[in-house]
Amino acid sequence: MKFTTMAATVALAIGITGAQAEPVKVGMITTLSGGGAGLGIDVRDGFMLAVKQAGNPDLEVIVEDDQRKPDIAVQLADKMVQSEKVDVLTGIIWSNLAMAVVPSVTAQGKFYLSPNAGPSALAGKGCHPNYFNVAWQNDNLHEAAGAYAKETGYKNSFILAPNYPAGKDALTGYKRFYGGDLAGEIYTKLGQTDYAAELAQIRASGADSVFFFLPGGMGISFLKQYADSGIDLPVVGPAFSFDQGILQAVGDAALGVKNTSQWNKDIDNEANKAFVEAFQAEYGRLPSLYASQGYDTANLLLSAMAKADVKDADAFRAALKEADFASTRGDFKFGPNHHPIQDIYVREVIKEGDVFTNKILAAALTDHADAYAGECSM
Amino acid sequence: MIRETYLNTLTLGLFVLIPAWALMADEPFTITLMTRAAIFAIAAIGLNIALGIGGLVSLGHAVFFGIGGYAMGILAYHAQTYTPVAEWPFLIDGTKSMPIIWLVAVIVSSLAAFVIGSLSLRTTGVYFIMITLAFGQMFFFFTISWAEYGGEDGLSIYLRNGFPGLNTLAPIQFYGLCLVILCLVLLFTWRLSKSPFGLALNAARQAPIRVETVGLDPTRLKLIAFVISGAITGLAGALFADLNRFVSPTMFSWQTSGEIMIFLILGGVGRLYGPVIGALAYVALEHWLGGLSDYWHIYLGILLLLIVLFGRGGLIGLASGRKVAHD
Amino acid sequence: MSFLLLIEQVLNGLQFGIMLFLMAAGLTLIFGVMGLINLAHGSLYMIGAFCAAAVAAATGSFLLGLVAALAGAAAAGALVELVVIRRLYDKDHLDQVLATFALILIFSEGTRWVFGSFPLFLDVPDFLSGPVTLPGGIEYPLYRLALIVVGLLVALGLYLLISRTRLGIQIRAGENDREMIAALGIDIAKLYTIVFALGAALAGLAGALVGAIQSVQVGMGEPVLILAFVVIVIGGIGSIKGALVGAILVGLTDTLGGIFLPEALKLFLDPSTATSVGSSLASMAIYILMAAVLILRPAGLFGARA
Amino acid sequence: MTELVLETQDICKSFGALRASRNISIGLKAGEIHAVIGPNGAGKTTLIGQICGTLKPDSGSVRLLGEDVTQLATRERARLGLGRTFQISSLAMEDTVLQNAVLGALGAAGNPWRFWQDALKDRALREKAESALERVGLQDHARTRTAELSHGQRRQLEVAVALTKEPRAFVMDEPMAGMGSEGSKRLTEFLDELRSEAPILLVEHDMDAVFALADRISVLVYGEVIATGTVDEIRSDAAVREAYLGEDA
Repeated sequence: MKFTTMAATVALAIGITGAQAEPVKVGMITTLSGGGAGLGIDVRDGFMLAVKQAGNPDLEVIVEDDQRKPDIAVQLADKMVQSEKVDVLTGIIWSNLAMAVVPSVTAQGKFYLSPNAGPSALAGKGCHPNYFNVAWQNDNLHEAAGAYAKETGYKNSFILAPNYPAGKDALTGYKRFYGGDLAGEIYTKLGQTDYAAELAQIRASGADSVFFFLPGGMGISFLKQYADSGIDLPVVGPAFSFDQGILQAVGDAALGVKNTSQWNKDIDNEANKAFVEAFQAEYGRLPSLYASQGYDTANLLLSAMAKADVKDADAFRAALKEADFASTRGDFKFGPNHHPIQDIYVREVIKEGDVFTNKILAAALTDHADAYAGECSM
Repeated sequence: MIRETYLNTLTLGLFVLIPAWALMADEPFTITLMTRAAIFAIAAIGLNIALGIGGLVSLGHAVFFGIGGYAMGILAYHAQTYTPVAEWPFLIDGTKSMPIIWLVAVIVSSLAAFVIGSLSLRTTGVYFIMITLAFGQMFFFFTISWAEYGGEDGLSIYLRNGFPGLNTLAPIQFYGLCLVILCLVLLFTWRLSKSPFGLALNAARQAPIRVETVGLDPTRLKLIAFVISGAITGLAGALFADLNRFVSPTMFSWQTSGEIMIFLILGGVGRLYGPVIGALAYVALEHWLGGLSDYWHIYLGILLLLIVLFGRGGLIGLASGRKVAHD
Repeated sequence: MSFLLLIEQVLNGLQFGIMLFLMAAGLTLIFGVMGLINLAHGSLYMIGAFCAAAVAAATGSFLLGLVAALAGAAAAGALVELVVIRRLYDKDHLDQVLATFALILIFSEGTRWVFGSFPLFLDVPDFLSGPVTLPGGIEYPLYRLALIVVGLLVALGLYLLISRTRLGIQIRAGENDREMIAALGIDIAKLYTIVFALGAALAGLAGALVGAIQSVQVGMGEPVLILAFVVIVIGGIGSIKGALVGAILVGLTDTLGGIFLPEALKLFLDPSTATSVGSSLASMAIYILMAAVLILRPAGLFGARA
Repeated sequence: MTELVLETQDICKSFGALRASRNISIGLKAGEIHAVIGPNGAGKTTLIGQICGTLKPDSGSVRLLGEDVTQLATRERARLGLGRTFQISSLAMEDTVLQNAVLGALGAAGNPWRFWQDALKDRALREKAESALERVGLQDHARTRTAELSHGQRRQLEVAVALTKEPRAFVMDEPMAGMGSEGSKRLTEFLDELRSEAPILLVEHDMDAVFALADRISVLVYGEVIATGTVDEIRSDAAVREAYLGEDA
């Protein structure tokens, strides 16, 4: 692995020439058991790949499983802060867990780097100087889907999402950039697995396109049933139902579907190529967008460690804010509320040999920031 | 074999010694874990009154745990955002004061227990188990879509609520508070089990027709037991929310009901200290097994199976070699 | 809302209900004969789906996958019965709930350990994919029609099994009078294992059939399990007929409630509030139905014993 | 005619095609023991169920102390003064003998809504319970767990629990069943005294006890009272001999 050695050398060089090396302790709380463990495992593997490549002896990572339960996540956060005395926390996948953990750990003066969840409350009024989101604000991918729908000329979308806060944010985000009429707007049950009734409504609605946000198993079920229903409308959705882990379970039903993502494995830059190659070599599977987010999170942290001592909170915060690392997404910078300003792409699901994956079609939004930055004062 | 009394004393001793050690060794997280155990114990003591003494197998106690939690969440959320809880028929403000929150939690969960109990007690046996489960699911789905209070995301309370004269943010002080409540609840349950009401309820579990024949109404006895039980579990819910500074619909999920039941059965149903020992053991297992393997649920499952199959009377039964709790 | 759409939605509710019946039939049979509450029934559903997905992926044949689901779930059921369940018959409901809850933990994490954390792929077979046009011009997925037919055939098969065969006589004897079984010289232990395996096979079949249009993943069994419990409680525990009626009632309530409640509320509320409140009510609808049935008929619609 | 303490007027009860009670009218006078006898399946348990309130008659009425109690629940009849013992012991088996007796006293006091003081230390309850135990001869077993009592002792405890309420009328369902001859004899003597306190409707298989105790006997066959009368009248009644005593007339 040419890149690995190179990165290690670079890290070593920084370690020698950079600021005095005060060890940094990172606590990762993520979902490693039960339903939804796939996402946490990807984030962890991406993160640890970057840590391994850096070979920085001053970085210590403690990983714990939150079982996707908010109370466990809070308990683990207490443990990380009180017992392990970590400097930085990261790893949470789900918005509700993030809402449970982030405000309290940042209030205690710790840094939190979000590798996945981006609830609007933490981007707007509830923003915090010590909270950095390295993935996206929750609305972002939906906004890109709306922008894509507008650009493609859809005039009458049928939109659906589960009946919970992230679902409502999703439909709001889509509508924010879409601007056309709605043939229907449905909130489904969280965890619903049968969409026959919704499909019948879509068929009868006279829509010209369908937008859906149904993360995890819900999306798999919806896509399979959609393909089988014979409805022939174009579908667009955020990347969550089309990531590498899930696509193989959806199969042919996903082929050709357009989805929006801030990352794909074919984004053309050095860092990304090296990441995709190294990830496959290390774990024997293609990386997902979650893995890329974990990887970027670790590299952001490493870049800040090279510039400042974590005990000097102001300096370290400034170093994080610079986002001086080679992101797998290409250009990456933080907005005033410490959320990403980045390009978001439209991808299409294709089949490479036996493996379902995505290819990038075009950018849907460039240098896109989130809608809540204005409400943030810090 | 250990005498049950010694075992009980030992357990209470652990609730004092472990945190004392943690305080000296500067291990605040151990105190957090012990707080968790104490709160779970209170929740399970609540269930024990309905299940252990009254024989009501409720798979819906998460309802009361959740109501207690949301009582705290909603009141503190409004206090935190300086908005009133209600303006009509009269102005109700939020609060960050624990005693008021507890009072509200107890009252609201008692009311809920009264309504749920009145309806559910028309059924018996498996039907009772299932109708309590159904009420739990209703509350779960309701809170998931209750957008004002965060829906599935739940509510975050940034600072722990206050108690006059204490700094509740210090883990040991909050723990002390929970321990005192645990002891009070234990004392109350102990008195209750020996009281005329406890005597009649105990008989209503074993021989309802007998209670009826002496001129008492077993259904009303069970209903009141269910209300008291719900109130105590609701109080535990409010404390749990304050421990986490967070509430979410997970508190209402049927798995939560199952877990409360597990604390109780792990320790020993119908025994005064059963829920306390069970909760302590569960938190310890969760902590140690969780550290050993990502697949720790397998070990937990096997352990539970062994206890059900071979250890009637829970851990207390195993340790004391006695199957029946009463003497 | 047009009449045709209504018919289509009724079909959807029916199909959902019939899949629930496959789950509920096994549960209610096991309760009726052995008096056992089996929370781990959802795990057998999951095992069926995973067996089907694994075998279908290896052989490319959906039908072989179905066979594997039946065999795998039945084998898992028989194994669990022999090792654990038979020790629970004499215990009270509380112990049964706890022990089978423990089994869920073991099965779920065990499956994740074997198959990993990502969902598995299982698709509708080619000869059943795509929609067909029904009389009246409704376009309806062929696979869902097939599910309705298969479900009804299973219901018929169960009816014949119980009313016409020797095993059926034994099962009925077991439901009515446990002492009579012994008097008839029936090997109770064997009968129980067979009934449990039969219930497990039905759950596995449901898991595989549904897995083709849903997501095959760890934890897929629990939501269905709860619904199946709602079904048998509404129908009356122990009654197969009750399970069928209850399943269709739940299927229709859930499907039609999800559509009509938001529409109905739009008459009083603004559209987005109506959608939101309506879907909240819809997700609570079947539990409200169940509570209502139990309050009016504490032993369910067809329940014999209270 | 003396006022009847307890009576059924023309009660009927059917289970499907089975007519378990056919126009049964029997009465219990103050100070008497009225025995109801009949072969298995004659409808004795159904009759008791209707008198005590676990079953509702299809028609007819039940009167207690002159009041129509047909629509009242078991516990309400109990409060009016109906004391009952069961054929199959239905005591709280895990509890002690004293606890069971205190439960009876508690029912008589009518207020179980006290959650703090110790029931066994409540003087009024305890005295009532202990005196009842003493009367049936169980005072030495007060601390014994009920499950550990012998069959006969459980019968005695059943009677003691009923006594705590100082009832106005007793209904006893086979109190002698399972007792040894010594126990039967003692209980017979006890019931003999008890009748002056409150009359007893006695359903019993033990014919020696019935003939020794009863002032009047009603014979129930196929849900119907075929004869009512004094011991001598019943002994000599041809229909009874044929239907019940199994002798050819």
